[in-house]
Amino acid sequence: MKVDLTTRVKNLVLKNPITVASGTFGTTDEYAGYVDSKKLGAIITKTITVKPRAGNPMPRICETSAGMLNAIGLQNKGLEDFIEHKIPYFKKLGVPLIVSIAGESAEEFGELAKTFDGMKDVVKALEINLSCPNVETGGVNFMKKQERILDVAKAVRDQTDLLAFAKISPELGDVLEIAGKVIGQGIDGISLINTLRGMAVDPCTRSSRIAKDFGGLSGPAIKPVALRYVYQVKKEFRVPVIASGGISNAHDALEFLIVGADLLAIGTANFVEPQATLRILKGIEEFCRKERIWHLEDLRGSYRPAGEKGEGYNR
Amino acid sequence: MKVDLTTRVKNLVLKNPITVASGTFGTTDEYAGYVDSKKLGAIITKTITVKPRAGNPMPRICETSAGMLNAIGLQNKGLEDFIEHKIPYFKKLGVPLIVSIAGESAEEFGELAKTFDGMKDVVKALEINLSCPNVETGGVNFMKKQERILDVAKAVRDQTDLLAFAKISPELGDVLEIAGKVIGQGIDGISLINTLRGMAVDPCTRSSRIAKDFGGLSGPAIKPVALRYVYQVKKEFRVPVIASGGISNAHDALEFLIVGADLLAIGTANFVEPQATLRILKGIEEFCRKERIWHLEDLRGSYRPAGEKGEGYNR
Amino acid sequence: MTIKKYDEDVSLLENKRVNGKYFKLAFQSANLSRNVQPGQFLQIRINDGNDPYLRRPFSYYRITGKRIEILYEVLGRGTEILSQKKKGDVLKVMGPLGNAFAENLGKKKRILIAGGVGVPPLVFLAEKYPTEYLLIGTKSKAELMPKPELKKVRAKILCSTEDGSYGTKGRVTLLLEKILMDQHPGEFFIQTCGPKKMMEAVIAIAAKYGIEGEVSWDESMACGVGACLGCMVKTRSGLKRACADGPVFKFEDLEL
Amino acid sequence: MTIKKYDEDVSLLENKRVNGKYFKLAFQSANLSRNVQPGQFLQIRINDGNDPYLRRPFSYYRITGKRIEILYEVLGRGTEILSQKKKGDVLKVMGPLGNAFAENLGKKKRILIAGGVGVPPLVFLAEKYPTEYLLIGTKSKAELMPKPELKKVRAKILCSTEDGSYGTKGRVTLLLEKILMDQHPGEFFIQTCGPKKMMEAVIAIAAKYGIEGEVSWDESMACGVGACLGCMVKTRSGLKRACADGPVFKFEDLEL
Ligand SMILES: Cc1cc2nc3c(=O)[nH]c(=O)nc-3n(C[C@H](O)[C@H](O)[C@H](O)COP(=O)(O)OP(=O)(O)OC[C@H]3O[C@@H](n4cnc5c(N)ncnc54)[C@H](O)[C@@H]3O)c2cc1C
Ligand SMILES: Cc1cc2nc3c(=O)[nH]c(=O)nc-3n(C[C@H](O)[C@H](O)[C@H](O)COP(=O)(O)OP(=O)(O)OC[C@H]3O[C@@H](n4cnc5c(N)ncnc54)[C@H](O)[C@@H]3O)c2cc1C
Ligand SMILES: Cc1cc2nc3c(=O)[nH]c(=O)nc-3n(C[C@H](O)[C@H](O)[C@H](O)COP(=O)(O)O)c2cc1C
Ligand SMILES: Cc1cc2nc3c(=O)[nH]c(=O)nc-3n(C[C@H](O)[C@H](O)[C@H](O)COP(=O)(O)O)c2cc1C
Ligand code: FES
Ligand code: FES
Repeated sequence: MKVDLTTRVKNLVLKNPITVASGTFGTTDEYAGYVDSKKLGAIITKTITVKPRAGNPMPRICETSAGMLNAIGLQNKGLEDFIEHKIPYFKKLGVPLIVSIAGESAEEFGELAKTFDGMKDVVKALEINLSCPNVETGGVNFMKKQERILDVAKAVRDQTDLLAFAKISPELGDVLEIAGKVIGQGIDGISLINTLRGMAVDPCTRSSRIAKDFGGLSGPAIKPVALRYVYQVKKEFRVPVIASGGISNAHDALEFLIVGADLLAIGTANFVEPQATLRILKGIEEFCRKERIWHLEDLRGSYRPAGEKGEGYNR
Repeated sequence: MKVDLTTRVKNLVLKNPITVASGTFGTTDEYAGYVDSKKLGAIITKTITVKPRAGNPMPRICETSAGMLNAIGLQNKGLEDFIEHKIPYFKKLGVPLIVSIAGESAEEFGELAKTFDGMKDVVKALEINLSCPNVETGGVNFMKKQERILDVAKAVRDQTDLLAFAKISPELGDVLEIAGKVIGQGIDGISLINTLRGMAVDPCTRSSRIAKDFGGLSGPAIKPVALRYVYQVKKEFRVPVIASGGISNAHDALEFLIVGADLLAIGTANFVEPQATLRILKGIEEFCRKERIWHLEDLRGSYRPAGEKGEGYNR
Repeated sequence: MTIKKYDEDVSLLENKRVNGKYFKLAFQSANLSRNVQPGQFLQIRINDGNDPYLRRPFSYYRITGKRIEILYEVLGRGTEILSQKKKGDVLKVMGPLGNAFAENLGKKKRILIAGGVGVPPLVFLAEKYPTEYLLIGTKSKAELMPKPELKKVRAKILCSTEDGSYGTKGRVTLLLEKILMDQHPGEFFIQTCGPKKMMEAVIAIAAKYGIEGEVSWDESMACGVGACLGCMVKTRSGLKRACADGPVFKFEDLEL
Repeated sequence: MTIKKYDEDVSLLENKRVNGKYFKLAFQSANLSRNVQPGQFLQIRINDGNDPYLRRPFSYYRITGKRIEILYEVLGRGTEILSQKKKGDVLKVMGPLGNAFAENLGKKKRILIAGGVGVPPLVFLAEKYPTEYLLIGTKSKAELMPKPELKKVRAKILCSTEDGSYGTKGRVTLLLEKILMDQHPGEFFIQTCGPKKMMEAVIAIAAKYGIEGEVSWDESMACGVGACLGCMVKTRSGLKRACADGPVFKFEDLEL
């Protein structure tokens, strides 16, 4: 029997819950030689800004225990290039597209939202990147201030009725509080977690192993933290959640589904295993079949909180 | 030539910077068969509470990628037992003792501080555990509220002039803000980071792999996050800092020293390598000798911030 | 007085599958084999580095001179990786850890009930000390201990399989109850190790027949030396650490 | 049109130390060896699991039929673990990745300048295409390529060691300058790979003598396929990805 993996996010219907985390799957066809992207439930783009961004100096990445630090710095060719060169690719591919956007001001976020509102044939949702911890200069880091976050949420909501997810990093402050506030502004769902801010030093040079003091920590190392936030946000607000943070195999993916995640965004794992997405998809299906779960919905959110298990010491 | 590892924390002089993180080195002699504890710069005790605490149900621990979750729940036999049975052991051992304390109210913190103030022959400093993320019931979790943290700092300061470190977890809120505030209350230094709150689910049972929904994440996984906070706090406030978070080998220890840590508290690594502390100590010495650094002070805080390195792309 | 403990690099003499369930691993160490008693265990570091990260506890299965054998089941990632190690590979091993099963039972006859990863320490016990019965429960015939591994055991060995493919069909506790019903329960002393449900059932039966016994209560462990408080067992005299105060506890002491 | 890429499990045919500096690893794969050109590379997953976590990039060193060889230096944890792999061990390998050095230089003579981990791709190039000079710089004699590894190279091989224990004493760029001073610089085309400082010096010399050339600019990589933007190189036509747009760039395109 076939397992029904259909994933509904408000009025958006996806064939399965597997997507890719922003910035980890190239800009268009980088992984096309390895995976049939058509099989993904959705694709989340690298974050797009209004103007092109050169990003940070090199080196931008280094490995840490069960993870990596990155300080890419939102390098991208900007909105115009995206519309001209990337949108046509995704239109042809036909996989529901979630565009990740970041602005240097609420107005820019609004501008981006408005632009993509006009492309609903390709763009099915927006992910508002509130949290890139690597952008330290000027504009984008204004996000630290919570009122500004609300301005952004409002600016986006005013410009489009596209499904909108706010992507939150624990670095922004109290995740539950921020989630509650942006939901209050009419944002449909939450995407979390973005990377945690971290550091790595080369003892010989006494300096950072990347060209910035700090980078964003991603990969299996952060999975327990991500899982906990996804659970908390889902439990508190019952809104659609895109989960990311160290999802590397079917076991990880199942954990996120069980605590309630709607979409599973595979990130750093793509770098290690270009076929990670589809392998995970297959693993979820196999687990469901083994457990005789024929509709993914029956698994999603099936977590049994600790209290219910009985609290004996010796078991 | 011998490397001078002497570590001065205000008026406390330690023979080296290596100590053990609270709760990871037993209550007295559990590791005595493996390491000569006399060689440690200092010992930090498991957190002591006024009354005995039974802690959480089982299972309390599980492994995660490059780390573990724990929900021990501050199990300890209470102040009286500590004074009667543990203090004599440490008195005989002669290693400077840092007692970790936690109360269910500011008054209890004060009571603990007052008690240890009377034992300055053995107790050389206090570590105020503001942050155990596993204690979810009643009293101790009141910590979330920042005013309460200040009450605790004040209560401790009022009762003792012992060197006092506040142990902070990023879970409490803005680490820099909290550090600034407790320092403002006369607390001498900061200890960080405590564990990050995390979660792990068993897909087959749909429940947590430990008896609580959340546990504290420790081990190499959290090291980049710990390093970054130690650097930030040290840079901002220039007060003594006890560093913990995934320190597993000399390389890790050197990273923390270079960003300015005064004491290096080895935690989860003890479980994996009972001789981790002394092996790390030896590794630090070897590095210093190789680099011809004869006084550890010349290495400590020698971090070169990223801006200074030149920002060319291709290097 | 501090008892010196050991943490040694050992080189594998062998590491091979012995049946559908178990692998056997052997190495030599004078320090880790000295004065060891059945019930004690070792903490094995499976890989350098972080994957897996914590050590894994394994009971002593057999000691011959300085040669130490471990019998283990592949249950997860750690044991999976362990099973791929080859002769000559080096592991870091801490021990001996924990307490041991009682050796001298006075006039009582020893009856051992073993299941799953509880089999190795009880086979060790049965090889070393006079034993009346060794009862082993498995799912099916495929998981039974191979004969050569049991040839030094002089006890009566009875097996049960859940699917009835060998020995008595059903749980191993059926075998126990049958013996106790047929004979004088008061003559026996039970020692058991295996899945928690099995051990609980054994303890319940012992209580019913008024028999004393011991259980090796294996909790997940981090440190293995009593330092982390991750492996607590509730006893009549308070919380105890399975690794340092156990793993062997008297039935009457446990508060389940 | 999407070019099919490969990610295969390969079984090691050999993996052994060839001198004080390098290890050589070999395996077979039809897909990974087809139409490969010197300068291209592979992404090797050193272990299942998380330690090490990311793949590591290695240049093709030699291809004989389906047999692929990699020559590597132990520089950190990943290569350390790689060096412990044994014949028969399985690795996951992605490729072929990246662009290649120019094969056809028209009337120009090929001069190769190699150092450190830049030696393997240039030896591959020298074995495959007519080459006038292969200049190799090392610290001392101990790190020189062993003779058998160079026997198929028909170029003039000149070595420099920093300590003077073999060949010319000093940096490899001394050898280059000497050749350019003694001969007609305009006849040469330079191809180089090695430590950044060496490559920068080579590019500076090339500029001084007005010679064209190519460099394989090896940045640390995460994905190796152009997806993460972790390996950027600044060029006259903007930021390029070393893994996907390179690793080979023309001297004149680089903005150092
Ligand atoms: C004192 C002691 C002695 C032991 N002796 C042996 C032995 O002689 N032979 C042997 O094969 N195993 C023994 N075990 C169990 C062994 O330690 C675990 O099977 C092993 O740690 C699992 O590691 P893993 O990484 O493969 O699995 P994990 O991924 O850690 O876990 C996989 C599965 O194993 C289960 N498991 C984990 N820990 C235990 C445990 N302590 N007891 C039972 N199941 C567990 C988990 O619940 C999970 O279902 C002993 C355990 C203890 C505490
Ligand atoms: C396109 C490309 C081709 C390469 N080909 C080869 C090859 O054929 N043979 C070979 O031995 N190595 C080659 N390298 C370098 C090799 O990838 C690194 O040495 C390896 O990744 C180091 O891994 P590690 O875990 O051992 O060391 P890490 O712990 O990751 O690093 C250890 C040391 O190696 C240095 N290092 C890391 N990455 C690189 C790099 N890209 N180039 C140079 N030094 C680096 C680090 O700065 C550090 O000092 C190539 C690199 C690239 C990008
Ligand atoms: C190299 C790299 C680039 C990233 N770029 C972006 C980005 O442009 N926008 C964004 O919202 N998140 C970005 N992220 C964060 C990921 O989308 C993801 O949230 C995070 O890495 C955690 O998931 P993971 O552990 O599975 O990678 C990036 C992560 C990495 C590793
Ligand atoms: C099993 C365990 C018990 C702990 N108990 C305490 C405690 O009682 N008080 C405290 O302040 N921190 C406690 N911690 C936190 C450690 O002291 C340390 O800050 C943290 O684990 C990070 O360091 P590490 O990654 O090196 O372990 C405990 C950690 C572990 C793993
Ligand atoms: S495993 Fe740490 S106390 Fe038992
Ligand atoms: S390594 Fe990812 S873009 Fe080059």
